[in-house]
Amino acid sequence: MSMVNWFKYASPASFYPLAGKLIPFFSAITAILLAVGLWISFFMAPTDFQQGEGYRIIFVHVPASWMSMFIYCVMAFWSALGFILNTRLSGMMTQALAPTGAMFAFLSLVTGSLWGKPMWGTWWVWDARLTSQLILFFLYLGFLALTSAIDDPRRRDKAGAILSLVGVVNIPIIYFSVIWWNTLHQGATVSMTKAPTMAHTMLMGMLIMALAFWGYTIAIVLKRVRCIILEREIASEWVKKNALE
Amino acid sequence: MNLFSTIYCMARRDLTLALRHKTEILTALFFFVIVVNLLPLGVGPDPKLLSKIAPGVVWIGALLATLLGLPRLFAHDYQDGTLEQLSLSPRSFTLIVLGKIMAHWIVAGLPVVLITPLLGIQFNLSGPIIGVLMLTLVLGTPVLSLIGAIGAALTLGVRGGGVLLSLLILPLYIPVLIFGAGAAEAYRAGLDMTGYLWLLAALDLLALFFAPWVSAIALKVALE
Amino acid sequence: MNLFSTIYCMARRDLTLALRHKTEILTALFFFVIVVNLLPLGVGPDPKLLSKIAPGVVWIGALLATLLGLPRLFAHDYQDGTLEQLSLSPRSFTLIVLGKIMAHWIVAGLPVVLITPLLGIQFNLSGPIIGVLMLTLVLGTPVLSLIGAIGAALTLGVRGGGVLLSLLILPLYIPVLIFGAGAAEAYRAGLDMTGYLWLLAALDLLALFFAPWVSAIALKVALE
Amino acid sequence: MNLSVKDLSCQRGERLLFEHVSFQLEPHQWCHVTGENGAGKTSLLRLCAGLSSPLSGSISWGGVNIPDDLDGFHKDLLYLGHASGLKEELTPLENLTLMSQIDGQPATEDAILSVLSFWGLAGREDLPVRVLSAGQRRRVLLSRLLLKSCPLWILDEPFNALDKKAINTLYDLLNNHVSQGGLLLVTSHQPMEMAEGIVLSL
Amino acid sequence: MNLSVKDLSCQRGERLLFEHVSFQLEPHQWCHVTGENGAGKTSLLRLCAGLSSPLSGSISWGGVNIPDDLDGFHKDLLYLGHASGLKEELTPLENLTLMSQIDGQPATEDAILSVLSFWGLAGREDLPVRVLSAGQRRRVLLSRLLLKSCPLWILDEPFNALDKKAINTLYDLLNNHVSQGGLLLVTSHQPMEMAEGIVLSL
Ligand code: HEM
Ligand SMILES: Nc1ncnc2c1ncn2[C@@H]1O[C@H](COP(=O)(O)OP(=O)(O)OP(=O)(O)O)[C@@H](O)[C@H]1O
Ligand SMILES: Nc1ncnc2c1ncn2[C@@H]1O[C@H](COP(=O)(O)OP(=O)(O)OP(=O)(O)O)[C@@H](O)[C@H]1O
Ligand SMILES: [Mg+2]
Ligand SMILES: [Mg+2]
Repeated sequence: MSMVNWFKYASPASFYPLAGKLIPFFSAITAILLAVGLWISFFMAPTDFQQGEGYRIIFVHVPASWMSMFIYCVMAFWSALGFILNTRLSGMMTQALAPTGAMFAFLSLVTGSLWGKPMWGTWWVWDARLTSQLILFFLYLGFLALTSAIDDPRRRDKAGAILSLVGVVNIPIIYFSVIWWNTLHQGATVSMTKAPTMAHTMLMGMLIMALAFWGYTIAIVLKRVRCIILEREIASEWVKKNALE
Repeated sequence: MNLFSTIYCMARRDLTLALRHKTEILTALFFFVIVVNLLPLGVGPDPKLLSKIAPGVVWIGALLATLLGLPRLFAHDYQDGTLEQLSLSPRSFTLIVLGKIMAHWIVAGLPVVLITPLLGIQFNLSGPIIGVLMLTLVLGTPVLSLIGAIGAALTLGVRGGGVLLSLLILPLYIPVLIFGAGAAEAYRAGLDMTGYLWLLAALDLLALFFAPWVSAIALKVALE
Repeated sequence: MNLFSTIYCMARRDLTLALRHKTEILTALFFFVIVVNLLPLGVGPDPKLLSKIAPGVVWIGALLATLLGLPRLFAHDYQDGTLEQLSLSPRSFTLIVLGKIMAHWIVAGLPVVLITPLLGIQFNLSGPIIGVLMLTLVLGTPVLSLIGAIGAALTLGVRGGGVLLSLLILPLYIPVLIFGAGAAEAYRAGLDMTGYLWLLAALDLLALFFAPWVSAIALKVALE
Repeated sequence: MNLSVKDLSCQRGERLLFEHVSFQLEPHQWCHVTGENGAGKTSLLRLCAGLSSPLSGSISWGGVNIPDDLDGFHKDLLYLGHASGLKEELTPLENLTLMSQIDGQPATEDAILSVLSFWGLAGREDLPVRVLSAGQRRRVLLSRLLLKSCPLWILDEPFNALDKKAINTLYDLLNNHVSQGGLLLVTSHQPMEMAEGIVLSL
Repeated sequence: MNLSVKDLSCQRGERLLFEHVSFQLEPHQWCHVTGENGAGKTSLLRLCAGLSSPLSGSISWGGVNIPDDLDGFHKDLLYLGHASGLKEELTPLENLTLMSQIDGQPATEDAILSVLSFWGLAGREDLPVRVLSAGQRRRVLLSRLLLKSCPLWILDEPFNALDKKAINTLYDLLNNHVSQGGLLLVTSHQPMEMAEGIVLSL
């Protein structure tokens, strides 16, 4: 029985109003969590005795890094779904997710290197984790470049789905290859210095920020999907009747 | 109409086309040679430095040489309508694609493997290291052609295809590059390198199994 | 029908075509970025080694990025008959060709120059060296586009053109590479580098004067 | 074996080209698809060849939905479209040899040479297709009609670029095919000078 | 201004296509080049447009040998060949805008739009040419006849792929051009339904 419901929302016509209702909800959650998270990270969390105030960048850096990896998996999930069930919505979801994923990957790179300058004395090192994050960013760019270069929507959906599935198969391979590349040659010149035990408030702040990023992602993706739906189905009856009033 | 006849007949067809102008094969080779030879001009002639970076650079050269031929893998057949006809063939489209990929490897990958000893000598690499380098190339370059075919199929008929293709494919090539160059480096450092070789072989199998099939799907999408 | 209107109208046309899909410009750029980023993966992450070879590698990357777009410089226009129509235009064909070359540089050369600081940071280059590197690129990349156009015109419609083109053009690029990478290297070693810069500027003028004209002749031959 | 098209609709971009097109083609029958430029004739033919998938509706060959057994359908089909599918660098002889292999019906060199001279291309077998004239290219393409034996022909403007003699030769071939139990789906902007057939106006 | 062709011979590979072709075309006259597939019609037209050079013989425009003032000749010439010269990625509107600039006679957007709707392409101005049908592409190409004003038209099989209505429109245009003092050199495998002209059989 519950399957029936799912399929109902897999059609753009019924997903569109649902998404419209969900957006304010998630926007509100995001705003609250962001406020709390930022307050914790800037005022509650104590100054680190080793790293000074600069370490506060962690509250953006870590959640952004998590999100960037997670979003790629979600894209692959939607793509697989699109291939198996042949739903139109999945292509739109994949394309709506990609820019946000790329944005978080970029944010992770930028905040990481901003942090790297005071910590390691250099903006960039060829460390395994940094390199694999960079490659992830390139995978996002590849996806964006491909989908924006194809203007027939059906072909765009399918090509995007193939690319994100191939990419997600490769991600573990890339991840391990980069780790071995980096550690087998020679000792890494600079390695990530992790705080030995993370302070409780710090962890709290990070988790709340991560949740806020989740909320943001959901809200913005729903918004983008609505735009894509409108653009694609502008000619269809339900858009003329319901959506454009 | 069986498996091998289809692969063989497509591969032979593409090789005939490549051989029609003998330059086709020779130039892929010379591109590789020239790219690798540009390096000393760019980074200076210090022999110790050069022999240190040589295996990695040979691998990057091989990768770019493969890449260079990729846009043409399906593009000609697409433009002149042959691909449409191929998809109308009663033979399996996946196998047809596999035949084309094999021809691409024979034209772009194999010559690169065979010329490597010469470059190795230029960069003062020892015999055994050259051997290892060739072994990794034999194992690795087919993966490059196979994965590349997916990219070529996805970007078919898309404007800016050649460059877009590189953008899609180069990140996916990175494991091959790392395992390939890594094996040679590990051998030089006296470490065990069989792990790398097994990994390359595993990639080979994986790609051989999936890439022609995925490319065929992508091509059908492009033809719609 | 004067000089500038012809150049401007052709350059604008080609840029419109490139901008039709915004990816066209971005991908040339990202190809460059990715190629340069492959290097550490091939030769290992030692920062001292990397910062030593970085300027040379940036130059080789720029050269390959330019090269990659060259086959498309005239090929599309040739295949669909536009080139024929352009040669039937009452405007000067040499200027039309110059306009196309300029558009190619704006798409392939300029972005490469502008992204270089970022790569410099990745490879730990100091500010002044990055400045010098950018200066040599600004002076050198137009020569690459100009000379490349001759090669693109000569290989037009020839099968295997893309690879053949590299074969013809790369040797001609070598002086540019040597002067360009040499200037950065000289600066780092504390030597005088103005000589190199003057040589690059001279190449610029020479190429600007002859390349469009020679390319136009080669194109007319290809069209016969 | 018959070709049966039911309730076909086709959309390109945001434009609905045609809706509810149905027809049935039996052996010994042929169908002339007519319509203005851009009416959707080529699109219909490509749908029938299984080259693209319709917005709605179904196409079946011998009672089997064509996506269900695409390779089997393609064994029975010869489709010649606007694009030539000839390799510019190869000679007509080589082109046809390769195509016949791909079709799964390898032809001998003699067979191909005699078909080529049937089309007036004797003496041109060894030139690359690149230097042939527009009409000669089309003649090479049409040689496949004699090399692949299959019941269903789908031809998109096959008369284009042909001179009068070649047009008559082609008419003879088409008539012959239909009278021997073949099926033919064809577009052309000139009226067809053939025994009566189904006309489908888009 | 007249086009005068004297004693022209043309060789392709080792094949002599034609020898000693001479004719003269004055304003108000048109010439129909006929011949079998591969007779050398396209080759002759390309020679006359200055796109390739003959084995022997000369072609002059207004008494001047055309290689002596190629740019001047091209100002007076409109040549439409087998290849379309349209950019697949651009819209008809953009294609024609750019072409008119290259022709040195920039046309306004309004002018182009009205020409396009004259050819029945209203509503298609903003689609990339890639998605247009074969006949619609040719219509876009033929729009140049109305945008570049010049005395000499050289058209290679301009009726290809057109439907009946478009063929009639094109006849009107050609008749009009000739009667207003233009010159026309044209090939076509169909008989031309126009007032009498010179016929040149290759
Ligand atoms: C451009 C530079 C950097 C990049 C691309 C980068 C990337 C990443 C990525 C992808 C993660 C998530 C990995 C995971 O959770 O497994 C991460 C987590 C983290 N990063 Fe960075 N990072 C950079 C610089 C830095 C710097 C300079 C520091 C501090 C010295 C730092 C500290 C951390 C910490 C503490 C975590 C959380 C670790 C964990 O959850 O296990 N990062 N970074
Ligand atoms: N993306 C799109 N958006 C809008 N219209 C499109 C799109 N793609 C194709 N079309 C239209 O679909 C039609 C395709 O027609 P098709 O090629 O089937 O025509 P045809 O009947 O074969 O014409 P011709 O006689 O000229 O060959 C054209 O009218 C074209 O303008
Ligand atoms: N290199 C060559 N060697 C021999 N013959 C050649 C060569 N190049 C071209 N030809 C011949 O020259 C002729 C070119 O003819 P052209 O294209 O002018 O014909 P056409 O009259 O326009 O024919 P169509 O009606 O088919 O368009 C063809 O017969 C071709 O076979
Ligand atoms: Mg059509
Ligand atoms: Mg002709």
